[in-house]
Amino acid sequence: MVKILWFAHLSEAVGKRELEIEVAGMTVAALKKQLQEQYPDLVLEHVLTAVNEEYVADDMVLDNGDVVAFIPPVSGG
Amino acid sequence: MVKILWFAHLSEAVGKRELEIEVAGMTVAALKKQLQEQYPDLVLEHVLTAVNEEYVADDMVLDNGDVVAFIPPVSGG
Amino acid sequence: MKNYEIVSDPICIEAVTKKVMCPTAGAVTTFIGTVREFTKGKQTLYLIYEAYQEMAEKKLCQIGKEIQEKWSEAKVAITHRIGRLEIGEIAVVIAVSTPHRKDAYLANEYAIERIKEIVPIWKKEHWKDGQIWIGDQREQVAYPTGKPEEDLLHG
Amino acid sequence: MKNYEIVSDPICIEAVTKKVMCPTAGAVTTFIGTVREFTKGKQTLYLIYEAYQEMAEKKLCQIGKEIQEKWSEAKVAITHRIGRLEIGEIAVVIAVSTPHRKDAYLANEYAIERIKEIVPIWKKEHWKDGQIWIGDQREQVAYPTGKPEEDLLHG
Repeated sequence: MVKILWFAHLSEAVGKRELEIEVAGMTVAALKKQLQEQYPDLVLEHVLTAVNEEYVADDMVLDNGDVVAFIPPVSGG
Repeated sequence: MVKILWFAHLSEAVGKRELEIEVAGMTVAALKKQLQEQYPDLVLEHVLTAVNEEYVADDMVLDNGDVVAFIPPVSGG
Repeated sequence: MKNYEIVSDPICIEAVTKKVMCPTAGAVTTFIGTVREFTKGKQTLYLIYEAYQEMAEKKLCQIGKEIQEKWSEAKVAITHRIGRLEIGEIAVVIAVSTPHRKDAYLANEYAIERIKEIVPIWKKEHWKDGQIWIGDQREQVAYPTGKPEEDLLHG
Repeated sequence: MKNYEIVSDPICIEAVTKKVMCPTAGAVTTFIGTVREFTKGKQTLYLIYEAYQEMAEKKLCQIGKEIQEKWSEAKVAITHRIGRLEIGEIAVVIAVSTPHRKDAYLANEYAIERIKEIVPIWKKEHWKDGQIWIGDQREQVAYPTGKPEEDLLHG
């Protein structure tokens, strides 16, 4: 199982803040594709991905227990 | 009469903080010359002059009631 | 004492600044980001800031390390507030101390630029006629659709 | 409320900063100058700051006006302390607010540079083995004789 965290407008698009999903062994790119099929309102092209609180590339392979966060362009400060 | 204010090491060189002196009608340059003759330890070459709280040039003519301050290089901040 | 913090309560400028003051530092700069009422003529009523808190604190700490690599004697403290903020309230305080002043300005500005690039914090503007997540870290573009038109993070 | 002040008591960073915070300003920078213990390996015990107070306040006010000519929406407040200051104590606080952050850094740095050029305030360093009036506004040259070798003000 992998835990997915949603923030800002992404959280509004999927209607929740967290999601547990069985995707261990998948790449980040594959996970994104699957989520976009599942949630038609979800746009992830310009969103970065963090796994376990570090930014990662799309070809990273997910592992059981990973925490995946999708990070839309930030606007703090 | 003109009032003269001394600060920092100039005040130590002349041994006082204020001086009243009869120099109305003189230029700043002439006043400086007279003071350097009066106080051999006093060096005014690299010191700016303020009259009534504004920096002035050496050819300014002093008037009765003027407050003259000699401003060595500043070091605030 | 944590030098990199995400908090929900009002930020005390003095408290953040004190974290970086020390006998070897002659210069301290702070940057205080506040909620502005008007942006390009449009009136903001209030803001909501949201953060991925653990990662945001980690990234603030990373920015501090980046600064110390560039300015070895710098000390850094950053506090960012989340939740609802009213007009004029403080969203972020960045304090940097260095032995000499030039570095304190440069390092501080570096910190705010990096916050707007890599720290997972988002703001939602609330106006009289609507609300929107501000989607661009350079504060120039908002995405009403939630769909950024350009990839500014990699741009 | 005076925005340009010479004071004898400790300076409160928050109080100076509050003077420039307002709904139209999104960015505030402060510069805090503190008494550094070591300068080029030499240990300072304490400092005495002396000012030509009336003129110094007038010149601080002039710097504020210069800033508003360059950055028309800037708000500025400057407080400088005089008298005896211990290591780590605050000598000066400069606060500048502007609608956008870049200007707040630039205007603040402009203020400290101008203070070191035109504001009649002097510091006397006290070390274990002596004391000296620091005679150069750029803090690089001291004049043991009281005789500056170069005219840095006009230089």
